[in-house]
Amino acid sequence: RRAFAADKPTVVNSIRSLSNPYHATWNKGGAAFAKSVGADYVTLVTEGNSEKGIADIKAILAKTGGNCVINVDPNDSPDARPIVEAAKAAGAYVVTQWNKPADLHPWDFDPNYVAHISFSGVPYGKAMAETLIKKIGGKGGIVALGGIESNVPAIERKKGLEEALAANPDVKLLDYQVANWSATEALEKTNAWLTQFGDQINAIWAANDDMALAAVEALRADGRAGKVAVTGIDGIQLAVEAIQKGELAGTVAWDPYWQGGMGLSIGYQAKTGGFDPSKEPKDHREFYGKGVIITADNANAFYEENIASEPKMDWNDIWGRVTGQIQY
Amino acid sequence: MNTMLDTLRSDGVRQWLPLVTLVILVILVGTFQPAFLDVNTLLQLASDTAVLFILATGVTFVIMLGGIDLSIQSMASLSSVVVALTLARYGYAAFVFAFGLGVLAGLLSGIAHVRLRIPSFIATLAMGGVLYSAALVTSRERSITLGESERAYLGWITGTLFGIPNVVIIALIVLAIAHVLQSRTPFGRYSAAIGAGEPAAYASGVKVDRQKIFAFVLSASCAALAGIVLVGRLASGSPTLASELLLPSIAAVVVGGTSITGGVGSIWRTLVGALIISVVRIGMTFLGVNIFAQNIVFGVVLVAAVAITIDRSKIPIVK
Amino acid sequence: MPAARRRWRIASWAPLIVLVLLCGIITLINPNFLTFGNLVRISQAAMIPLVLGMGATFIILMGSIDLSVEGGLTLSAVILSMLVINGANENAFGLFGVLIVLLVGAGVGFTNGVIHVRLKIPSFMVTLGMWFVGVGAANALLGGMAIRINDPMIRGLAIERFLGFPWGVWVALGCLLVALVIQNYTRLGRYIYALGGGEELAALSGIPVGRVRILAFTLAGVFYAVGGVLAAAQLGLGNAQIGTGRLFTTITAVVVGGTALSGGQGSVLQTLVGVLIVVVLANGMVLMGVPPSVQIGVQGLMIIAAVALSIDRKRMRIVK
Amino acid sequence: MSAPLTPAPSATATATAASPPALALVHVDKRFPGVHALKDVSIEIRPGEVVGLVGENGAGKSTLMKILSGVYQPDSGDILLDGRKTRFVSASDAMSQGIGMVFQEQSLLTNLTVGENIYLGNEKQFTRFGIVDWRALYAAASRQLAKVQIDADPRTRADDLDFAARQMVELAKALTLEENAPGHLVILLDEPTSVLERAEIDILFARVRALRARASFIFVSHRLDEVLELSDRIYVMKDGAVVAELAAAEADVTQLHHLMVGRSLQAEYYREPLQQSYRDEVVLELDGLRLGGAYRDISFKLHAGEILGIAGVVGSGREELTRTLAGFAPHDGGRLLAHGHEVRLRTPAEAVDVGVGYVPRERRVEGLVLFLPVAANITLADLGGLTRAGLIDTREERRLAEDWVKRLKVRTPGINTLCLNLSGGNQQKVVLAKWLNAQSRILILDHPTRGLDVGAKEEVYELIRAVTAEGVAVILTSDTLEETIGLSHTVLVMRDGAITHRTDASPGHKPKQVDLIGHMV
Ligand SMILES: Nc1ncnc2c1ncn2[C@@H]1O[C@H](COP(=O)(O)OP(=O)(O)OP(=O)(O)O)[C@@H](O)[C@H]1O
Ligand SMILES: Nc1ncnc2c1ncn2[C@@H]1O[C@H](COP(=O)(O)OP(=O)(O)OP(=O)(O)O)[C@@H](O)[C@H]1O
Ligand SMILES: [Mg+2]
Ligand SMILES: [Mg+2]
Repeated sequence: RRAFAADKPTVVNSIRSLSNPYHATWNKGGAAFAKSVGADYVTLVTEGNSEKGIADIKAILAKTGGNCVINVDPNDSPDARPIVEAAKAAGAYVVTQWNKPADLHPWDFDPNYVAHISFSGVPYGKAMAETLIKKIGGKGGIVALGGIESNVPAIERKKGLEEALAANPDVKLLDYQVANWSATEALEKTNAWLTQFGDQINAIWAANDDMALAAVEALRADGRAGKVAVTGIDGIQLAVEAIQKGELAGTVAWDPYWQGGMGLSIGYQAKTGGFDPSKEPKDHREFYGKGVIITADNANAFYEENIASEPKMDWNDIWGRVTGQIQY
Repeated sequence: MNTMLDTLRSDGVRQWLPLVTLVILVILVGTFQPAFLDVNTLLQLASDTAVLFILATGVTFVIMLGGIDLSIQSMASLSSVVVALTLARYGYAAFVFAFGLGVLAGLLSGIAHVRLRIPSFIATLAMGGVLYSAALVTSRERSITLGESERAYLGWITGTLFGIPNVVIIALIVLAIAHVLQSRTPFGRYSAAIGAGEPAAYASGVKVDRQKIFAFVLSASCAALAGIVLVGRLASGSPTLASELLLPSIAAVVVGGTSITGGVGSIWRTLVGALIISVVRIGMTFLGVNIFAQNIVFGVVLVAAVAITIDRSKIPIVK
Repeated sequence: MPAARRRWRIASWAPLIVLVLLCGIITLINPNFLTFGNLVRISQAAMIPLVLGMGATFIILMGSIDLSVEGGLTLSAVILSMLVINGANENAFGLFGVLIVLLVGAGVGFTNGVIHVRLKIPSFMVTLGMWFVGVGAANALLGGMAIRINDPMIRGLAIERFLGFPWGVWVALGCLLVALVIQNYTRLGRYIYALGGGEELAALSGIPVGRVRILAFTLAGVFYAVGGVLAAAQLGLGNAQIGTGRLFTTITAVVVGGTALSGGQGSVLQTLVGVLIVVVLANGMVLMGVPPSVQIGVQGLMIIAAVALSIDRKRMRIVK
Repeated sequence: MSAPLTPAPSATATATAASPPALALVHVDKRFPGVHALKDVSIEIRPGEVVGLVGENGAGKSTLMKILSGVYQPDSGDILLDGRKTRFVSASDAMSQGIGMVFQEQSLLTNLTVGENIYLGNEKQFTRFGIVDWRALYAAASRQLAKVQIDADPRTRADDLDFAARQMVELAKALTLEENAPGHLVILLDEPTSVLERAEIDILFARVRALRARASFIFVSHRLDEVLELSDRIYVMKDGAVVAELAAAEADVTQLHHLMVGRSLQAEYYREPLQQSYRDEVVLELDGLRLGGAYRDISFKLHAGEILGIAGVVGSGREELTRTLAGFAPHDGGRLLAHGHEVRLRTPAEAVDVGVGYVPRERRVEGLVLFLPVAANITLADLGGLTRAGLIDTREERRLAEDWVKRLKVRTPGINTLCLNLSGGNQQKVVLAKWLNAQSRILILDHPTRGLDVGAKEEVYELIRAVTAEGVAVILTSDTLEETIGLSHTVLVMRDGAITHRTDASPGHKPKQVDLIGHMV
């Protein structure tokens, strides 16, 4: 192998794209971590193309001779397997987030597949739905905007929504539409709903912030801003600002800055001998991270700490946000 | 610029321009990053190009006739879903089934195009929507991961033969078949004739409709095959598995120098085009091109490559 | 001769008949469709595709294609969001900012045109490249973030109304009017048709073919920039995904309206009808309660039906 | 081919002294890749003069005209306008200096209206603040149409006009110069008559003569008698050079022919002595055939080896009839029997299957795939016959193509040359080769010699004779009655969709043109 063992491993983030605030923040976290250890930092984007994502990762493996740490948000869950296999074959260390097949486990690829991090969509999807339900006084009509249908987080968040609704029979789900995480599509769907259901709509649940903000704009253009409660998920800056302004009822911050940096940190420490993955318990190998529910109550504080200033992270606190092993 | 092009006007030289472009790109990347020229890296590059090439080959048949097929990525995804769903139950027959579905879809696009006289752009865009919906419904909107036992059926895709990845061999077989179809059979000749002058082909007794339908069948079945190969590579099927492969496939055809308006082109050119696309993409990763600049560089290099590879003498008017 | 001309007329009315039929069917299933409120919403949904369609129609009339719709739109929207009053910097260029954005659009189109004409590269490839470049540049400008637009004038396009319709809709209608005038009353419009009908012949008549092409692409770029302004106004922000999915909608609308991809046949008015068909179809699908996962498939089938019903088979002996 | 025969006579010099020529080319040279199209050409056109320009296909006539009209620029040499050196950088530049052209290929845009076509590239005069005043434009277009006596609404789309009317519209377009350009005009007419009927030709000639006070003309045609009739002076071109200049009054067809081709016109132009009587075998039988409003009640028998000419004016139904037999427009009544079996030809493919080969009028559109090589075009209609185990036998294909090229004396650099690069006559031979290779037993020849020079025509005639001698039956519609009569065994005359006359035309019994015309109109 070309690379010397003494060389610092290159740290690599592989994400969907840099055209959305969520992943852009992820990327900043990654850069911050790389700087903190003085490693070379590379960003790869899939642009929604699984083949490209995997090919790029293999290219980096070839280029670094395997002396790298990869923190990847696979484009689709199936992509995780070839990525992990390639990393293992090359001797690189990999951390996956959000998407992976249920039967692919880090402990089957010791030590290279260090960990998988996810956030259970169910409780947070449910929490947002409950925020809405509370806001509209426990009864009324609600419509929901979903993400790409085959996407695991989209499925989980929807499930949370359904659980909340089941517990509140007075709230009726008027319609569920898929807007593919896209603001433009969300705007169109919301517009059509305004015709179809008119004043029956009391609240709009959206599976991410982009769609939620588009729904807010559709309401504003229709002269209903403020009359319909809306929630998103992801915790992007514009969403937090919208909560501060009272336009959005809530969102969930995953803290992509943490995801981008900590995913690398976990892999980096494993790679550089900080800990031995194969000795870690399973709830350190496949775990749920912690989301922060943001509503009007804590929006200002959250804004000050995480957005107005560069977040301060202790990159060595690698298990600090573990909230339990992932259940399939 | 023009004088340089002029000196390259002679047919013998021109024919090799796409290949020369490819080689220059490879050497360029290799100069800065010798790891790129490693045999393993190049084999990796070849395997990573296989799916793109198979898709592009299919659509080449349609483009030669002057049409376009925008349904290929949905077809490939649907095919992956079908394989993933049926592999456990039917074993190898699942692949045949998915391939057959490709033939059927191509038949439908082709018939919608020629019988209803709908421009192929629209007919296949719409067909792509239908196929995507079909994939969503059959997969119940999620990706289907293959279990250990099912993955055993994928050996012919994932394995290697004398150190060469099987996907590369599959791609080479597709290349051979497509090349023969395109350059040696009446179908290939008729396609070129229809692409270059449909009225004359029609008046010469060529069964234009039948050739067109056949081209769409080839395109969709190549897409189905690409889907099957993707199942092998990703050990799963998903309604979005082949997302974002459409434009790169068409770009591969055009970058190789095949005329987007039909009549001029070849499968060889598509192979070179697909490789150029891969090399540029992977090359940018190798060279560490700033992530924010990559799309810009990619766009510029594509246009520059076409400027070199297309054969303007055989295209009456560049539209 | 008169018989022949009548046939042509009926054929070009066909898309309109399809549109009316479609509206009728949706209204039967959900009477809310025909409310004023929904008409306003349809007009809001149609305004951006309409403006984009105006640009694309001119290109398609020449027999070329323009895939840079999303690139031009995104870049314009993003630059706009950085120039008017916004949440990221202190700029407040207002109308002047809009003007700059239109110039940017013109620049993008002009570049398309010049490369296409001077280097003799098919428009398909040039504009595909420009698509990547446009979105890439927008992305680089933003660094992945989104910028909120706070300029009341821009936001007003989506929110403030005149005669019941948002100002953006009037802007789109203004664009339609401009496009109609260009198409019907200027030499550029006539030459665009001439190029689509036969470029060599047009050149023999002394038409400066290259210049017309470059101008047409520039014009289209300006329309995409207007689309970018409207999109930014509608979403209240500029981000690099603002254009996603708009290209195929635009071209579909143009073709559904009856403009031939081979060039020379069609008009911007037909594109208006095509845009309405596509938008009404999307709107109606939700109103009729079609399940999300089959919507795109149903939409495909309906578009096939619409085009099959409205295509002029006599004129288009060769369909590619 | 051979070097120029004679230098241009010195008579030119004396004439020039008297009045400066309206337009002159001096030592002009022009090359295309692989072709030396014009070699040191000098010609001049004096005010009010009609200059004829004749020469074989590919002699360089159109190239010369395109240089004069600014479409091409000469490699060397000068253009003199009223004795002053000038340059035309583009077609519109030439127009603004008073040079107008009617192009050889149909050059109307079929998707535009007649009026738009007439003023295409010239709308400026109707434009105010960038806005075109269509009313004024169409009114002006109407006046132009009246000049060429075409009774069409200028708002009609050009593709709703027939070829002849389109040609007259092109003339009307060139005549707009009368209003737009000051001073003396030069109007270039490149084969304007090849699609016109005699009556329309008369209108054209009358128009040209009437305009001589304001304009000079260059007139190109392959019909030498017309050239002699209209021109004052004639230049003969051969292989890119002017080989002779003569006064029309002193020239005759034989002499022109000799100068052009380098050999004398054969007395038996249509090869009548080669005409053999046809066989008894009926290959095609029409019995009360009918198609909508196009034609009705058409009955005849076509025998192996027979040439059946169909005469008739535009609108007589003969075009639709030939299209039916070629498989483009299936009949809707009556019976059609090919080799004794009843058929209905719904597509050209079905026509090919029963042995029909169609040589279309629009050679470059329906006859050849211009962007395919000669060999591929020759074998296109019978690739099945070349296919072994699903693959084309390319060696056999090459052999066949070379064979046909040799047998039909197709002048081409090789069988891999694109048909695009062949001259009209050679393109036509390739079309014929295609059908002969497909072993067609019935050839539908739709204006087979349109645009061909006299030499090429003779070769085509000889070819037709040769194939009929082998038993191929031919249905012929032609540009001129003379050709129809000269070639055919039998002539049918159609009018208003029905057969009005049929006559034997075997050697010795050839009918007179006037007799046939009586049945046509
Ligand atoms: N008059 C015409 N001139 C030129 N092209 C035509 C004409 N009429 C039809 N075509 C073209 O030919 C095609 C129709 O071919 P046709 O119906 O003959 O095929 P086919 O032989 O019937 O095939 P199949 O046997 O599969 O039905 C169409 O694609 C159309 O574009
Ligand atoms: N654009 C071109 N490119 C290459 N060769 C050309 C071009 N135009 C004409 N030629 C060649 O130049 C020669 C002269 O052609 P030209 O069209 O002037 O002949 P012509 O006398 O008008 O013949 P015809 O009687 O068939 O119209 C021919 O050999 C032709 O093939
Ligand atoms: Mg048929
Ligand atoms: Mg000529």
